[in-house]
Amino acid sequence: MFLITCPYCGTRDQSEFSNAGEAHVARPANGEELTDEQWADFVFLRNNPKGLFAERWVHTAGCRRFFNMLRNTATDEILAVYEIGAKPPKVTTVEPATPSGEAPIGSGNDAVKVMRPEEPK
Amino acid sequence: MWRNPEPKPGYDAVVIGGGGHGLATAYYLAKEHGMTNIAVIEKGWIGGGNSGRNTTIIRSNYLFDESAAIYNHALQLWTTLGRELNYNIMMSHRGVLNLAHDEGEGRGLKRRVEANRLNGVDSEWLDAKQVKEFCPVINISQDIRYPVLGATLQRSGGTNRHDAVVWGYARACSAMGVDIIQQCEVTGIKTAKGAVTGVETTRGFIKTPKVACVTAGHTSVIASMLDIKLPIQSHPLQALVSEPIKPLVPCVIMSNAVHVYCSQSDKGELVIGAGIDAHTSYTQRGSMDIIEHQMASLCELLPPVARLRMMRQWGGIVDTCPDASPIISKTPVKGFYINGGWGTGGWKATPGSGHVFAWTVAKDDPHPIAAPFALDRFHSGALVAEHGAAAVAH
Amino acid sequence: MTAQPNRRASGGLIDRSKVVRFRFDGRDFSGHPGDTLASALLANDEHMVARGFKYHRPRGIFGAGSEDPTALVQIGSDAARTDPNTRVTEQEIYDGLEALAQNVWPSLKFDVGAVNDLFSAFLPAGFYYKTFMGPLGNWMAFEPFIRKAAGLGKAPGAPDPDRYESINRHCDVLVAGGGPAGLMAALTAAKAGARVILAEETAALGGRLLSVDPDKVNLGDMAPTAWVESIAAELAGMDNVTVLTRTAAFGYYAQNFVGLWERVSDHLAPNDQPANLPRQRVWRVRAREVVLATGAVERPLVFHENDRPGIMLAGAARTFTHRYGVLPGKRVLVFANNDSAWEAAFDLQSSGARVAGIVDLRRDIDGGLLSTAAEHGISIHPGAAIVGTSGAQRVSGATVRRMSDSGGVEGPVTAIECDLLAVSGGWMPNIALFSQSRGKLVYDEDLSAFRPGQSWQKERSAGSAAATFDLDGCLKEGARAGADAASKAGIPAKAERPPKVEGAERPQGTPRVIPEIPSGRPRHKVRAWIDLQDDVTTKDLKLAVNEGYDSIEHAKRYTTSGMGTDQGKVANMNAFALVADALKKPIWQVGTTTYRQPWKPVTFAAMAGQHVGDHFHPRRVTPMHDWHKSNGAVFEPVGDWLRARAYQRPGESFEAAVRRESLAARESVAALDASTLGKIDIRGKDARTFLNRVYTNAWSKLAPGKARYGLMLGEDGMVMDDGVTACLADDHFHMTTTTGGAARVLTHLEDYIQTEWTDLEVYMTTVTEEWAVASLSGPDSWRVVAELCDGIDPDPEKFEFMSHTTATIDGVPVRVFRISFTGALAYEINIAADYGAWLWDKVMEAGQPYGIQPYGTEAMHLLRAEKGFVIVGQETDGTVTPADLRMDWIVSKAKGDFIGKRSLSRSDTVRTDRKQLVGLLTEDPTLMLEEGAHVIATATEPAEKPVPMLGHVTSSYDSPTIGRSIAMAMVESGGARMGERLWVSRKGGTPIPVKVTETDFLKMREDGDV
Amino acid sequence: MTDTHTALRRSPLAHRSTIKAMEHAARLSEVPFLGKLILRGDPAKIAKTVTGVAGASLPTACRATRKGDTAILWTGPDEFWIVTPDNAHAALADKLGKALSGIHHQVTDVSSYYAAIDLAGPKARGMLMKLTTLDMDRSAFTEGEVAGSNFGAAQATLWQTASDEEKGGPVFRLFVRRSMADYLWCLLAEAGFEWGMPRQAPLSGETWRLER
Ligand SMILES: Cc1cc2nc3c(=O)[nH]c(=O)nc-3n(C[C@H](O)[C@H](O)[C@H](O)COP(=O)(O)OP(=O)(O)OC[C@H]3O[C@@H](n4cnc5c(N)ncnc54)[C@H](O)[C@@H]3O)c2cc1C
Ligand SMILES: NC(=O)c1ccc[n+]([C@@H]2O[C@H](COP(=O)([O-])OP(=O)(O)OC[C@H]3O[C@@H](n4cnc5c(N)ncnc54)[C@H](O)[C@@H]3O)[C@@H](O)[C@H]2O)c1
Ligand SMILES: Cc1cc2nc3c(=O)[nH]c(=O)nc-3n(C[C@H](O)[C@H](O)[C@H](O)COP(=O)(O)O)c2cc1C
Ligand SMILES: [Zn+2]
Repeated sequence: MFLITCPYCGTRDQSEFSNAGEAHVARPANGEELTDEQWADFVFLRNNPKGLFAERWVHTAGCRRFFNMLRNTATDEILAVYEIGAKPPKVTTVEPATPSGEAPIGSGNDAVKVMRPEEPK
Repeated sequence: MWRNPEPKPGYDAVVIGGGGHGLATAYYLAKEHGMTNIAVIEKGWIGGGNSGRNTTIIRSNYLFDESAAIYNHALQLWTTLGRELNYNIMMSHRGVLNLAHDEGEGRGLKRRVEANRLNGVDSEWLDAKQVKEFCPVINISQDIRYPVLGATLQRSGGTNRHDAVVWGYARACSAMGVDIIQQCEVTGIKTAKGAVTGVETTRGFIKTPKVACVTAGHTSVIASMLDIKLPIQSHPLQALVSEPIKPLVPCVIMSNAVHVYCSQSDKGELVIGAGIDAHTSYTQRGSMDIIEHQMASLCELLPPVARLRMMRQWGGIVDTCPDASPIISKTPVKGFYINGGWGTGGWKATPGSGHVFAWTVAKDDPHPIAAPFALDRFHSGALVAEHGAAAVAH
Repeated sequence: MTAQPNRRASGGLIDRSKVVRFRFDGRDFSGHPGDTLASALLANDEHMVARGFKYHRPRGIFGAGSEDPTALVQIGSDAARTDPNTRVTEQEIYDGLEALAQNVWPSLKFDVGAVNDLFSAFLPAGFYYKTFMGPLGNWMAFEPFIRKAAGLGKAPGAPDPDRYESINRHCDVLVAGGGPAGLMAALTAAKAGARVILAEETAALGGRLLSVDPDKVNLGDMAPTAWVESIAAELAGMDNVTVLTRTAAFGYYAQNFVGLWERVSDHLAPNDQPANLPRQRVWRVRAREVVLATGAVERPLVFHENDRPGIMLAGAARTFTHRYGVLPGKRVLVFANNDSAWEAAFDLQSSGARVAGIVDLRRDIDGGLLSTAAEHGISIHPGAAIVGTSGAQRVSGATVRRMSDSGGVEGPVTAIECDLLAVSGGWMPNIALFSQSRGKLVYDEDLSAFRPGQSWQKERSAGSAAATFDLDGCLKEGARAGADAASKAGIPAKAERPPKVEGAERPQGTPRVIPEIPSGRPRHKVRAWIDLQDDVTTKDLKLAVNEGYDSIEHAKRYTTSGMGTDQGKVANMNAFALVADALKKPIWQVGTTTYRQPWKPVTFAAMAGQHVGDHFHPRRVTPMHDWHKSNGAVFEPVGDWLRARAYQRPGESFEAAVRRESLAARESVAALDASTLGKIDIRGKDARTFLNRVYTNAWSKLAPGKARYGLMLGEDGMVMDDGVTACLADDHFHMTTTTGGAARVLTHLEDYIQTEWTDLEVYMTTVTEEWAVASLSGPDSWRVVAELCDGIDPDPEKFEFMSHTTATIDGVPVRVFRISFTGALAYEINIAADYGAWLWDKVMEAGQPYGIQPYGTEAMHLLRAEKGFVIVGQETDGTVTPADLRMDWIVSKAKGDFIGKRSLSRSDTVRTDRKQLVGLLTEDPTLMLEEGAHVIATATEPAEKPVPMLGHVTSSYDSPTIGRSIAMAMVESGGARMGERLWVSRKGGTPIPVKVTETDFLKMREDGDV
Repeated sequence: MTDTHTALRRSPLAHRSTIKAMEHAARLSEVPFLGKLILRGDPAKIAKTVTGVAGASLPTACRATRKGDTAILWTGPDEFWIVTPDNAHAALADKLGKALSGIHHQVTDVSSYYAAIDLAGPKARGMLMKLTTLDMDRSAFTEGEVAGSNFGAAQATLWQTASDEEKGGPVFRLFVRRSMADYLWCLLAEAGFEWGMPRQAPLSGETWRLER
């Protein structure tokens, strides 16, 4: 369970919150002018990166406010929370070494469990 | 045993992902379409993805015709796969129960049973007493919060040994000349004039005109290499096993309302699936409270298990689609094919999925069973919305 | 046999003044309070307690704590309170404790399954995969036998009567492990004022300090136990500290969320267990900082025939000797590759055993050790190996040979008699929790083991968990870790000064690790166990690698090494080393398997905590619930709610009750408790605009005092919810939703207001349960309303359909709506929920002259179906558009955009051959269709599958009002099939012919069409 | 409203009576019929007016303020609870409505919607810890603090109304939707079982009728 800092209530357990999917997906104002494909893009297609991700959460059991969060989905590191409507703040995070996030060698999927001798501790 | 070759400079086709689906795809490409100059590229060890961490529930009692077709296709293949591969995949048709706890659920399940019957999928309705007879450990008392109203039973459903399936396919692939390349990660896909020309990997560039992406939780990551956005979200899904005990649970038990699914392995552990975390993540681990709810539900449903102990829990990364159905599809990029979005329930489809995907890749034309699962269904709206039928889709 | 022949005269944390009696494997034994089952059995000279998983070979007590791989028994024979797979090294004894051997038949000592051992050559790793394929069904024929043979203990046969609990805690510093390092860490952090939790998995604090000879070691001039007690007392005196014993940290989750499992009363006889306390607790700890002081685990040596009872880790032998006052053997042979085992040998010798020799793989032994050995008169065998052991159910001796330069053995074979073979392959930091927290491991060449490298979460390891093996170092490191943790948690702290240590043993030095110790035997004749629980031998692992399962993860799964209840605590490192050796790769490249939660098995019930049975999931009830209950209601769950389904009179059938209720709602008057409907108060100048955007129909002109039915879609264009919304004022609306959809709809609306249309001035507040609702249906309903309510004329001529007003009942304000879900004249009275029960009584009283009946959800479903009204979730399933419901009239073409609008014009949603909602009338009016049955186009069901399906029956009732059965269905091109004959298939019968009709059966009856 | 009405009402936990753990360790009781209003509005725009009408000032995040018998609880950045004595809320709502006319706001009467449960005594914190992930340590949750959270499976708003030092303290008040009140009551009692609180069997339906 994550520890999430609601911008309004402070730091609380994840169980008080609900995830509300990708952030900054604006609803097209001109739906009627869009092709089926463009409309489907809004309804169904989502970014699903392994790495930095802007998503929305709502403090369901607390203040009921929606807010945005930056999280590294490769590590679950929470980097920032910010209000709806605000621009994502600049953050730094360790992006996955390879697209899938694992070192090319290693013993498995959850690899990088073991440090290589030359790695700094 | 499979060979561990060095990658060749080029292949007729490259399958990304050495899970059950990827290996099955390669197997049928080689066996049925004569494409043996191909490679399966796996970033870790084969079977280390969802194939190696699923609760192995196999059934085909899906609601819609399109789903029934593919899952039943798979079920047929499962029954003879062990012999075909000359490897015991421990396919055990011990029966799958889907419990109903209220009228709405009962109505939905009965609709499914009837649809199944007409689709030639074995499926029957049991009332609470019959449920108890079939699986005595289930609590059918009417006093509990979610009493058991009845269940559907698919007798031909069951479980098998996940690792054995992966290894069996790998051996057979290798024997036909397919290169299985482990510890090799695809890091990019090269195209020219809108068509695939090869893949970049951590072990160098590999030339190929056809790339079949079968990477489950990582489907979006691969697709994004070609700027293709998918209706897929990757979520943690957990499972756990109890300590091994003498036979207690004779079949597979699934319940949507209380979110439980459970079976017992041949080694004696109860294999129990937990819920999905609502957030996306690639960490292959989930939250503890999901497991806690799971355990409470299990204790309600199977009271004697309360004193048993959880021996190990783990997580996988499931690729979920908005309509709870997979994507088996050509893409806007020529020579790039996707098989993914199986979410929480693709194990059962493994041979069927590989079989129809191999056709799709080999012929550059969707297999009739695969056609309804093409990407463009999201444009047209022709979804195969299996949510209702498979809220716990395993 | 004398009672407890191996009990030492003094020492240990046991109470010799009391005797505890227990049974094991059908025999009676005694021990003392403070004993574990293991120490008590050893006191009685019983080493063999179990049999192996696969070969059923005798298995003894190998460790002294949670690391023990095989000494598993079943506790208790009471069907409801029996615990399989319980480690004897962890189970404390109490009077009357009953332990049974498991997985044996007929008995532990004589077990038929042991024949498997004779066939061991045919049961190599992965043998299942290579056999039983045969013709179809063959595996199914074998499986039942395999299953019966598999598994260890037995599950209870009855529900668990015990209570469990989970508790949330926050702290500044969580210390896992109560050995010297953990104690110093806790003390330091606590003294600085931090909120500290110290969790120790065994019954006592002290860790390995309890396993050393108290006559030799001093801490600050105190014996080790005295020092531990003094620290414990100091900690107990501080109210910022919680010390938990018998409490294992089992799971390290994201962001320093750590699960602790406390066994509150497992060590007590059932009658002595405090009735007010749960059997076990899970502590859900959120720690700012964590100190991992979980110690080290001793590593077995991998040699031929290393699996007999009486072969035990040297450190465990010391634990039994000092912590429990039991000498586990009289004639001890020590087999080692490091210095710490020599200390063990000296220790056992001075504790009364005779050490028959020390065999060490190393050739060069420290001079100090050599001279001490000489002082003790112990014969030593440096540079030698044990090449075999003897003994049936207990080790009786071992054979020793010299190691050759080439890595084999050479020279004469020396046989040494012993009744205990103490082995030590060195110590491995206990990295399980560190790994769970996603810390990175480093391979330490000196240690030949992994130790914590880079931390990922806010934790640090201290003491032997961090590969610091000298006591002084452990104390200091613990103090430093405590100070660091507290400081990082925001409470500045300085490391406490550790006590001065005297007489401490020497650390292990550099062990000489040999993955498989040579025995000079042909390879196929070597039986050296890696995983004693899953019966995995070196041969199995090497076979796996040879067969290509050469990733450590494959090797694990192929052989099942490390997959038992101990999760390979002592086995894993040897398995990694062996696989690395076989692959000729450095160990760090082979890596480890993944350490997963839990650190040790945790009961399901403890994970579930108190949230079972009565407290499993809330039952929501309305203010009128008591009335329903005492008036014959049978209930059904609707979401979290309990709703009255029908009110059965004595002797009346359910079906009869539904008929009676529904007839009353048509012919006189009947009342439904509709309190569960979702209700949302919507206010703001843009409320209308908002409604226009969230419903499919137009809301601009709805006047105050009026109400309108609305359909809500998702962006995918599919029906998501429906309900009536009333206009209270120009900027003020009262929305209703379905019972099950209430929470979802509010979140959906808030989402749009808070994140999409932030420019709209609209506030929403749920009022679902502010209002209790009685819904009155039937021609007489207005009379009842008239009788009840003041300030309103409910005459249907005057109080228009779809309008509402305020009124009072005995002065209590109510809001009355004239809306109808039954098609009959109907009114809904809303009253503040505190008055709900009273309102219901009033309604029943006022309705009595008209023969008012309460009606339940079943009649309600029937009534609305008679009118052709849909229920979201019954007629719809997430794939249905308004057009599919043939409700195009509710989709405004004139107004602007609304949620889901664009999706309605996608190529698939505009298809005219989609499934559409129609009525179905069976040709035989007495036949009732099965809900969920499918509609087909032929009078007989084609034999060939798949049979094309045109749709399915969504609702089906026996309608007393229509005087026949009625049904609704979603049917392909349904709207264009009016009057058409179709068939509804059924299992085991001929399809039922039906006529496709409109859905408003009431109107059809009026029109004489039915 | 006249007093006669009071007799017609039933509070959500009317079927329960106060229960206690041993030696004043904890006490669980319902506080029936409090007036409760949910006020929504931008604090910057409504603060002055609200204080003028209600007496108490608008609290800052996660706090409550009090003036006499009236308390205002912060439950969100534009959401407040006003808790009043029985029957005082209607007039207050009226006044607020009038005073705030012209300013975007919403006042909603939820007096009947939510049950109020008081949990008092030295073991109250220990009991709450079994139900919620909030940090219930006395150094972390103090008098005047308000938090919405989950308590078991029930969402509720927790407010510490009396300090730990007070006689019988600390006192916590939980506002929970009335249909969940019985569940929460029973779960709290279960949490107090350790200290001698009697167990409470939850309301139930007695009979199910599942099959047609
Ligand atoms: C806990 C859990 C329980 C489940 N239970 C069931 C069940 O009971 N029944 C059921 O039917 N289904 C179940 N499923 C779902 C099922 O496991 C999956 O749908 C199925 O196994 C997917 O198979 P796959 O071969 O597509 O994926 P995987 O086995 O995940 O294979 C994908 C492979 O692609 C590799 N890969 C990813 N990126 C790259 C790259 N860049 N380069 C090279 N290789 C790459 C991965 O390492 C992985 O090995 C469950 C899933 C989980 C997690
Ligand atoms: N001679 C040697 O080579 C050698 C080697 C190793 C250790 N030692 C000695 O052992 C001692 C090490 O001290 P220490 O404090 O680091 O370790 P310790 O072994 O004394 O204490 C660790 C404690 O942690 C507990 N524990 C383990 N896992 C736990 C979990 N998951 N949850 C809760 N508790 C858990 C254990 O029960 C134990 O009491 C020193 O005295 C050291 O000299 C000596
Ligand atoms: C069907 C099934 C049965 C399993 N049985 C066991 C078992 O008996 N013992 C065990 O330790 N792990 C068992 N596991 C879990 C694996 O050890 C492992 O956790 C899982 O494959 C995920 O891999 P990972 O934990 O290495 O990431 C089982 C997994 C599955 C899918
Ligand atoms: Zn908040």
